[in-house]
Amino acid sequence: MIKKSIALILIAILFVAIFFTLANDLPFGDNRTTTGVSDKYIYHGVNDTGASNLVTAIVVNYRGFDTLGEVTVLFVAATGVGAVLYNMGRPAGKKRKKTEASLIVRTGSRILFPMMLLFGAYIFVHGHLTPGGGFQGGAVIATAFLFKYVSDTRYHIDHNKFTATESVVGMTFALVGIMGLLLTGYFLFNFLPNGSPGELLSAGIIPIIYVAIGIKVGAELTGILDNMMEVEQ
Amino acid sequence: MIYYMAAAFLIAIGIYALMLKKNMIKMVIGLSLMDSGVNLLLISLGYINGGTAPILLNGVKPQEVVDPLPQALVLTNVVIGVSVTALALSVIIRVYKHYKTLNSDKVRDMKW
Amino acid sequence: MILTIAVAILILMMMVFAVYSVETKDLLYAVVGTMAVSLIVSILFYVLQAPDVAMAEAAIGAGISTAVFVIAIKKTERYEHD
Amino acid sequence: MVNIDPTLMIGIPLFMGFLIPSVAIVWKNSPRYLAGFTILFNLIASTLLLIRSLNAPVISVLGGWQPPYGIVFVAGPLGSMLALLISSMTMLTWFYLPPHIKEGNETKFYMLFILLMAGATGMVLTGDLFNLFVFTEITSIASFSLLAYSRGKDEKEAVEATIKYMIIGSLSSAFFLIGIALLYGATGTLNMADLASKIPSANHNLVMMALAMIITGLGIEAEMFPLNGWTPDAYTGATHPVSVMFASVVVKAGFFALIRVVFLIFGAATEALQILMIFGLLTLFVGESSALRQTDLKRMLAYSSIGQMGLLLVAFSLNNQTALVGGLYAMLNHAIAKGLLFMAAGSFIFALGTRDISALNGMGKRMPVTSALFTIGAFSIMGLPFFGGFISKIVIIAGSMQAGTEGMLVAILILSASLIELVYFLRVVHRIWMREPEDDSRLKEAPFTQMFPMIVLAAFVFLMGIYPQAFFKVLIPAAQELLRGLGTMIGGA
Repeated sequence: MIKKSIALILIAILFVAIFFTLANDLPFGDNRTTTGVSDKYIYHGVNDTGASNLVTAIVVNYRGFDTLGEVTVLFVAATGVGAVLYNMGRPAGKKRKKTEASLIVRTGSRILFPMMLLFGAYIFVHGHLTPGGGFQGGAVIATAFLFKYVSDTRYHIDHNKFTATESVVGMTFALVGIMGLLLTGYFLFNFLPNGSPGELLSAGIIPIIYVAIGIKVGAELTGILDNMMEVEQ
Repeated sequence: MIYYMAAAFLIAIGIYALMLKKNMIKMVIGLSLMDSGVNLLLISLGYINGGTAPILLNGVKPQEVVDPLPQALVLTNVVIGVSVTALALSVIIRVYKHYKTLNSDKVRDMKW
Repeated sequence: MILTIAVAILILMMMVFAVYSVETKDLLYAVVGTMAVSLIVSILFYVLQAPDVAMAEAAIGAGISTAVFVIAIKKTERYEHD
Repeated sequence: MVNIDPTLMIGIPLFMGFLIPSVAIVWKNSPRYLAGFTILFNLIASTLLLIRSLNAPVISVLGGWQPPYGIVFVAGPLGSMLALLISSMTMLTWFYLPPHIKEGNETKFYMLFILLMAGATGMVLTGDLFNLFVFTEITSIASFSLLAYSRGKDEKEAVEATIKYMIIGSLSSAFFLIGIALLYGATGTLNMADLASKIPSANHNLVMMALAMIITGLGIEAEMFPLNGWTPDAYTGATHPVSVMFASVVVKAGFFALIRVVFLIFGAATEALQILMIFGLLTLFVGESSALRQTDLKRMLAYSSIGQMGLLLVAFSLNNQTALVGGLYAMLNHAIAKGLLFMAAGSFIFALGTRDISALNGMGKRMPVTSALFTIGAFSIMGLPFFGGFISKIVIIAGSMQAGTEGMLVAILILSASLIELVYFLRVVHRIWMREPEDDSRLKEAPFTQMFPMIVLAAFVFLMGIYPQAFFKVLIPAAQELLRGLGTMIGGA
């Protein structure tokens, strides 16, 4: 009981501290971009990178290295899930659960699955123009596979194919970075022309990287879900 | 202002779940609530009164957009959050296999 | 003005969901509560002019991570015991 | 001379990390060699980098965006020294690996292993605060997975330690991110040099809040006192090579990130240093006195490692050049000697099948070479003359003498902590050499691939004890770099 009240007091203090620090020193809605680095992104972003979506410009171009790190975080986590759950899977050919999904779900999944994949691809291909990008598109693709798992109790992905896909797209990202280094002396340098902002084929290396990220994130999230679902109860 | 309140509240309740809940899945839930709170905090830091989304299409001018940098950071953090959640839950599945319980007190000398 | 009231109601709902998901004994309900929090947070992101993040939070935070939670609960147990 | 861009030290491991799984489908034994090749590349690159950075700091701009707009890698003497330490310890651990990781999925182990190295290297080289956060996450997620890798006898303990570590780790990384958010709000930038120049004019309240958050966030990787609950369990449960990696790579990178943020961003703010000093002393005493009570060999080493991290914190918070050099020397010595101790302990435990200290009776007769190596490591940590630890402690105490009466007290406290250290290490060494074994049979010594890294480490321990000048050549510029601050180092670059 004492421990609980101490913890509650600490949490209350933390809440008050965070809230009042924010409210007093960083008033909500004030324009603080003029003093910092964001000004450059806002005013020069489109010219510098060719991407109309400034968030994409920052994520993939200005701070592209963070994104490489982020992809690595997901990759490490997916590998980690595989390593943690190694040898805990169900025997091959055994069903995941006893009851089959209803006919409606099975038929619906057959129609919707390709559409969901297409939608995911649309999101990451247009990452530099509209909201969305590799991560969001990849998540949609993973959802499509999740749907497949729900509707078909025997379905499971071909691990070798997924691993190979993941490897190839991951290496593409790393290679784009290394090519930038070789061609210009800067890792992840945008060595392709920017094109005219607003068009699909513009923004230099951004579409390449976002396609790679989209496929990779989709494959990795699917891999995580698959690994967890295949664990025997 | 109300957003700051919401963010601080989510962070506080996440920490509450982490510190005082015994159930390990509850702890991970607390973790993801806290993550949402931090994300909300960052996004509301970057908001500018009357600003629009930082996508310069259809005649949006640079001077009217909100700060795009925190949004880029949050995008990164969302993905990190789901990675940690997935890994934590897989470890919990394995802990459950050995101890047959989700209660952190019953898992041998698991003190904080 | 209407937007402010709507946001206030959303945030209130979010707080209720957050408390519920931490306090309920049924983990499956708790996860649904967390998903609701994530969805409301993603609406807030949209209101705060961050559509990219809103999409990511909705797809990853509310979608994939809920799925991961549900799978984990299915592989372990559903109710929290004292 | 060949110049290797420091970013390749991240790029190549990531590339290989992505490559390994698909090559492993066709050639099952490839991961070990590919990982070895990657580590070798990093080792060569970091050696060249250290040589280059002694003349002038190496700055690598990512994506061609000049700081503060883009991310920048800054390799001063200090950063490149740590990068070299990380890659060489990883290389030596790579030799040590084979028999210990048989039970799980080896391909995934090697992937995680090199990504852990890449994450730690990124942590010490990056010049951007958010990038530091991303690399911290890579490092910690890789260490969570490696910790849970344990199978067999230690499995129960390992998974339990993992979940504990994960919860604390994720909590603190959230704090770290809140700190970054507050700093960004206060200054509008994320580049470390830029931050350093903007912080003096920023809102003091906000900066202090951010500092508290960041210290909490990074303190966990650095095993700072109230946040080190995960350490003993993690070291005990992990497979032996992973314990080595924790002691000599993960913790060092975390510690370096902590002091770098405090020193460079906050310009060695005096409030911050006083807090660090108090926590450092607490960490030192809690660690050493807990180590005294242990009956489990690895647990004892783990607590000793906590104590040593406390010593480092104290040394750095003294904030003068002598103490900093001593602190850096102790950091090197600890990484090398603790690595050696964990490897030797791993060999003992592998041969004996138990972690109990009492089982070590008469090991000097049963496994003479490993015992000798263990003893060398223990002597160095204790700080006996002719070993690296001696020099580091002398220099730290000399540094504390410069800090006036307060420093005098610190010196006395450090000496008394060393005394505790002496007691528990001598107890083990005494058991190994003086007691009669219950079972006289000779145990098989570890194979040469495992003996080799231990011998190299032992040689370094000696070298640090008898020829410290060689190390001072690197450490003095490194300490100066810390004191001057990053802001002056790369100017307005």
